[in-house]
Amino acid sequence: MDMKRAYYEDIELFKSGVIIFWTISLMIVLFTIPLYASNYYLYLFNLIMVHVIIAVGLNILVGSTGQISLGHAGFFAIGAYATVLLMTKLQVPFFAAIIIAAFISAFFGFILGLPALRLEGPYLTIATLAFGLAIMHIIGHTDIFGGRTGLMAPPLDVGVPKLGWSWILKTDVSKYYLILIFTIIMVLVAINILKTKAGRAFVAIRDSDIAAEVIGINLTIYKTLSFAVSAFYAGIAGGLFAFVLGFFDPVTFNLLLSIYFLVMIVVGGLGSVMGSITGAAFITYLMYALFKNVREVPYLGSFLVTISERWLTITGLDNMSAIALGLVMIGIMLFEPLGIFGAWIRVKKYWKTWPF
Amino acid sequence: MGYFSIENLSISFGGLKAVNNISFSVEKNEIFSIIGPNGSGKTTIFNLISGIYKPDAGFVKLAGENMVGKTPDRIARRGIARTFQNIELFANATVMDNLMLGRHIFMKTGILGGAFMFGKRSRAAREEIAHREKVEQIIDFLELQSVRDQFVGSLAYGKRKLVEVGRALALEPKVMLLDEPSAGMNTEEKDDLTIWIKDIREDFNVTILLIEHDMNMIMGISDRVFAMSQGQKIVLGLPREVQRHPEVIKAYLGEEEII
Amino acid sequence: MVQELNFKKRGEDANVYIGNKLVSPRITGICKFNKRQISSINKKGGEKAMDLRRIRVVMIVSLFALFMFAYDGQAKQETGFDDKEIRVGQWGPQTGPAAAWGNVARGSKLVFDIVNDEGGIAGRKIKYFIRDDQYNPSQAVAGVRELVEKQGIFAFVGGVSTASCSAVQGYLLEKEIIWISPCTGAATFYKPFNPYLWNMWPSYENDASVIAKFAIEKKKFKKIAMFYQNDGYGLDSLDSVKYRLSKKNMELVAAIPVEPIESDLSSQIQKLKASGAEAVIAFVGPKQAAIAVKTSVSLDFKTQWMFSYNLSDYEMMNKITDGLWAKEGVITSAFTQEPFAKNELTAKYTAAVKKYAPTERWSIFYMAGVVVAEPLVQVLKKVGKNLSTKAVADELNKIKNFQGVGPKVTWTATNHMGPKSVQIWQCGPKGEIITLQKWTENEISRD
Amino acid sequence: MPVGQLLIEGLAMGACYGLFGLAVVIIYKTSEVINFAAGEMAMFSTYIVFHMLTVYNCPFWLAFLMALVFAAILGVLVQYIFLRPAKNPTLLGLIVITLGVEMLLMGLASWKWGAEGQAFYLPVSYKVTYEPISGFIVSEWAMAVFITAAVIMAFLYFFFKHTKLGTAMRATQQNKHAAKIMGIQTDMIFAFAWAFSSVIGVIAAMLLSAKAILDPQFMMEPFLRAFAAAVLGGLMSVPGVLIGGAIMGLLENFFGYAWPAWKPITAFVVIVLVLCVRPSGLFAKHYIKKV
Repeated sequence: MDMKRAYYEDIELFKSGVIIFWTISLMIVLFTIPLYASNYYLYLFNLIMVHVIIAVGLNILVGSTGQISLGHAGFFAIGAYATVLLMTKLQVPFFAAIIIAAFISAFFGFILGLPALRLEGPYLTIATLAFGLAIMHIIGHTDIFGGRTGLMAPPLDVGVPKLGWSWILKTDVSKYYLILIFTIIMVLVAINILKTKAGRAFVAIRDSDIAAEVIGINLTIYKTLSFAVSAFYAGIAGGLFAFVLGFFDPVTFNLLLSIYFLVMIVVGGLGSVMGSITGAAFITYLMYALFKNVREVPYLGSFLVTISERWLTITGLDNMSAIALGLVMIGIMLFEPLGIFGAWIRVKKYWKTWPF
Repeated sequence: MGYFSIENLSISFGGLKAVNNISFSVEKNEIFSIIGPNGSGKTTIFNLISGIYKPDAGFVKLAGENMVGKTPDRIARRGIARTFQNIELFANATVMDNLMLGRHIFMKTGILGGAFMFGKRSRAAREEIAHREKVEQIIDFLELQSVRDQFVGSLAYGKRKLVEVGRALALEPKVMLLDEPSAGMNTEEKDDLTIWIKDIREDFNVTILLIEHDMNMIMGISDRVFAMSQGQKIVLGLPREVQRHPEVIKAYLGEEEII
Repeated sequence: MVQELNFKKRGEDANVYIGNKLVSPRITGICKFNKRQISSINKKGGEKAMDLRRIRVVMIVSLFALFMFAYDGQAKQETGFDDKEIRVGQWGPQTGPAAAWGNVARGSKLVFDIVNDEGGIAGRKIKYFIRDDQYNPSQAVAGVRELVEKQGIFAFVGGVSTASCSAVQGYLLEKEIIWISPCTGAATFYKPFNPYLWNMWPSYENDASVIAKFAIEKKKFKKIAMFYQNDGYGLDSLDSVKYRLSKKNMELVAAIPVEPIESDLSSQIQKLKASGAEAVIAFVGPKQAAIAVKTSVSLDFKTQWMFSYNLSDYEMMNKITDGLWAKEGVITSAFTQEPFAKNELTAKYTAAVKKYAPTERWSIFYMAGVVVAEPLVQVLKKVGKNLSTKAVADELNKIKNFQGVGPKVTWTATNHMGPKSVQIWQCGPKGEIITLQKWTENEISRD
Repeated sequence: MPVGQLLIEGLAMGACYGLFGLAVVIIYKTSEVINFAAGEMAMFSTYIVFHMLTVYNCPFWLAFLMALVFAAILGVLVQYIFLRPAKNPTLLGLIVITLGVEMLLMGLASWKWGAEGQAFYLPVSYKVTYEPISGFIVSEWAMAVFITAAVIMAFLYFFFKHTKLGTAMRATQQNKHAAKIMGIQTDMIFAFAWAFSSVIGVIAAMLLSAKAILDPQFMMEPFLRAFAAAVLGGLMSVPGVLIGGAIMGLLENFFGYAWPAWKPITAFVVIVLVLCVRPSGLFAKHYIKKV
């Protein structure tokens, strides 16, 4: 039983020395990764961090507020397109552009939050899905967005080129640090949001919207706010994603991506920031690495090739990756409905009482 | 007219007159009980007062101000708090968070302020701490210390009822609506609850409207009792009078045991 | 055992709690639990063991997933070749929505297999890697970077999707890695000039222009409509057809866009029918081409369908249109030689397919993979022992009128454009290829 | 605007969507799970028919019957292996499981049959057309769609209203625990619902693939439309789904004719607008939670 001496301890970021120790260790690891990881891994890490940002935001909406969204790729796209267009067409400096883009995205989140006041469950799913499809479609039909041909991201200039001060981040390492700092800030902010007034209101709406109303929570404000916050996160993530990839077209932001975002937070653990982080990292890693290039794996590769030639088709062997990802998703949900984070809590509880 | 009153309140659901032209007025600091058999419209009255349903006609007035037409959250801000018959707590939050949610209307930190709550001296943290102190008083008052950091979903039924009362209390209401607070409690808990309700009135200066089935409890604490059946008023009066009123007895006959 | 019954009403339901466990909503009368139900409620003790088992399963699954499958080979030096092997790569959709194009990447393998079987090039074997990009640019970038940074790649060939190619273009240029032709005719790869990218694909603009010319001049069609996919592929060609028509003072009678994902095309086809078009020039994917032709038959719309070279795989198109491709006498352009032309080269490849990839079908897109690999092998043979990126690039720049099974290409140090000519074919009644017009250049090309 | 023709084509596609939407609804009705794998289950079963027709040269009706049996088994297996073992699942958790099943089935189908498109034939062809009234061209395929939809709907209506099993299914949907206590074997009901849904799904998929093509991805778009149609119909009502499907098909065809560029999303946007007015679809009562 841990004893508390002051009320502040309840809302502190780091509740104990152990947590501080682990946080610092993690920070040291994260900040030194470029020293020992190859550029390819930095690309993966960049993608993972972008996904972490969006997953944290999505979890505020889905996990904490209880509103399902299948349209988050739309906000992601808004962030990416707005950032790049602001920078190229209006010469807005990067930091201003990404923040404005995130606010634009948040505004669209607010708009999507309006039908959510009336819709729930599958009905909301369809509304958000339609939103995602519509965004993709509108971008694909508008020349200023590059249509379906796509957009090329400009050089990542974090200075203010208009004032003659420009600082272009070219290497993966510099992009890595930029995204890392964004990620850390966004994660801390999310933790804080969930601990304070707004976060509690979100949870209240999820658990019982009627009770939330009668204790004075304005559903209209907080439901739309939740959508807006979540979309803001997606906007920031999208703006960073544009520079990780360097090129994007509407198809990049398809329904499948929205589904993957949802899978990330469910597999990671609904309603928890740590869950979103682990889920995003886990699923992204699996998406890009699980059973990829299975032919080149010693023994297993040749075994699978033999199987494919005998009973299936050799051309379809690469589907192993999708099959394995599907199985991992099912497995996690069957054995750990609360996601990786739930498993972690269980393990922690188990070790606490070990060896009894 | 009294401190809190409802006037000619009516609502019907598809032809069924759930509440039919009901009026009563409650004095400040009164404990006012509403009784009646199941389905007689007691909870509906509460739902009308707290704004969940919109009445077809009538007024709800608190200190002269009409509440009808306001959204539930506005009514809560005006000082009407309530509990629910079926417990509407936030099951996946801790007791502390549930009570803190009761402080929602008093907190001024916006989402940005909350987002950048770094350090003990930030405005958000100071506000948060101040309200936590308030909540701690309620926890002490209702003797919830042992379950302070537990999730509500894992609490026993009686405790949950209590947490809900605590949450309503955290709103610092002028009028508190308690919907069957003792349902599901054992005798000992019921006795405690009776004392608490009295204490709430004394210590927090609250007017209490109570829906209850437990006659002992009603007789013990009510100042006045309002009996109704099928959406209609039967009688309003002192507890003993109402209990002996033939119409009330008739309304309850045929009904079997009420839990 | 059951200690306490708590009743909770919610809506019309009443939930029964035993302890804290929800047992059953909607009990209106008295309910009796049988022994099994009660014992299952009270079986708290078993949960601990269950917990442990679940922890173990979760840990094993995650470890398995993380370490066993995430095999990524050993890091290689970055030059892309050594004394024993030259490493060549390609990305392409082996899975996902465009997996049918996956045979391009596999086609290139055929050429390298043949070379390796002949003993390699100057003692070096070609090691060929395929990375599945699922038609998704971010996956393509991941695959390409993994190949370049961990395997070390000397040259890339092919690459199917325009988006994926666009996404990796900058990276490959920066790394100065030779890349022979994205398998797409999108204009983005022509300009600006990229010294490490050699194009072999006729642009869609040229393709559409030649088809339109054929329709106007040879077939004398007066009413021409356009059915195009709403992306670079379709829009480039729409523009080009309009340009060609404007030279003859003609206009399209209809121009109907289609999204690449749609599968119900009846409203579009009805609109084409209403326009009264004698010929429809269509720049769409194979799936939609098939659906379009099928729908036009079921709507009694008789027209001459003319498709881009992306649909010149008659065998497949006939299969998926239920023979309508032949019955309707569909006209397409073509950028390759006939797959079953009677010449030595074709014979060599068809024999090789039987030997190295018996499950593959020798088809236009499999050939497309061959097409992009041919020049690389040719040049590598020329360079021989003293291999370097510069030497190969110089040799590629000297290629003149090179022709394998694909189009004829000529490159110089300042011009890496693809060919401007395509052929016009028609699908004969038995599904055979009838060459209506030999290689024709787009004389009004705006490249 | 060829109104008559658009009407027929729209209704035919709409009937397909509605039919497939039934597969979504039946599972939702019993277990409140949105089965995102519905499309792929139907696709997989269609490939089984295809395989029997092309590799083993079965007569069509035999292959068709075998496919129905296979679809039923597949439905039961998916429910038994992947959904039943889930302990205290959340709604989203179940959705993720069905998404996993979707990926699994799509991967397996592409592995077995390759990604290249295939042609799938039905004895009723879209090539044979009739023009009973001028401007109304009806293909045999469209007639088959209408008849199938009508028969299945009539059957389902009868089934849910007048059979013991149907009543049990409705009871299970309304309250799983109560149904269990009343002696309904809910596990059996779930298995049956999945089998049933899978069978209806494969019928719809066969009709759709005969008009389009057969490849591992071919049910993804129709699934979204069917899901939207089902939601529009209220997710609970059998006639509602078919009407929702018809609205979907008609909207797509008429809007698609007027503004081809916006065809893929107009129907969705209209549906969202309708839902804003009627939050629980056209044919379901809006459920107000009582406190």
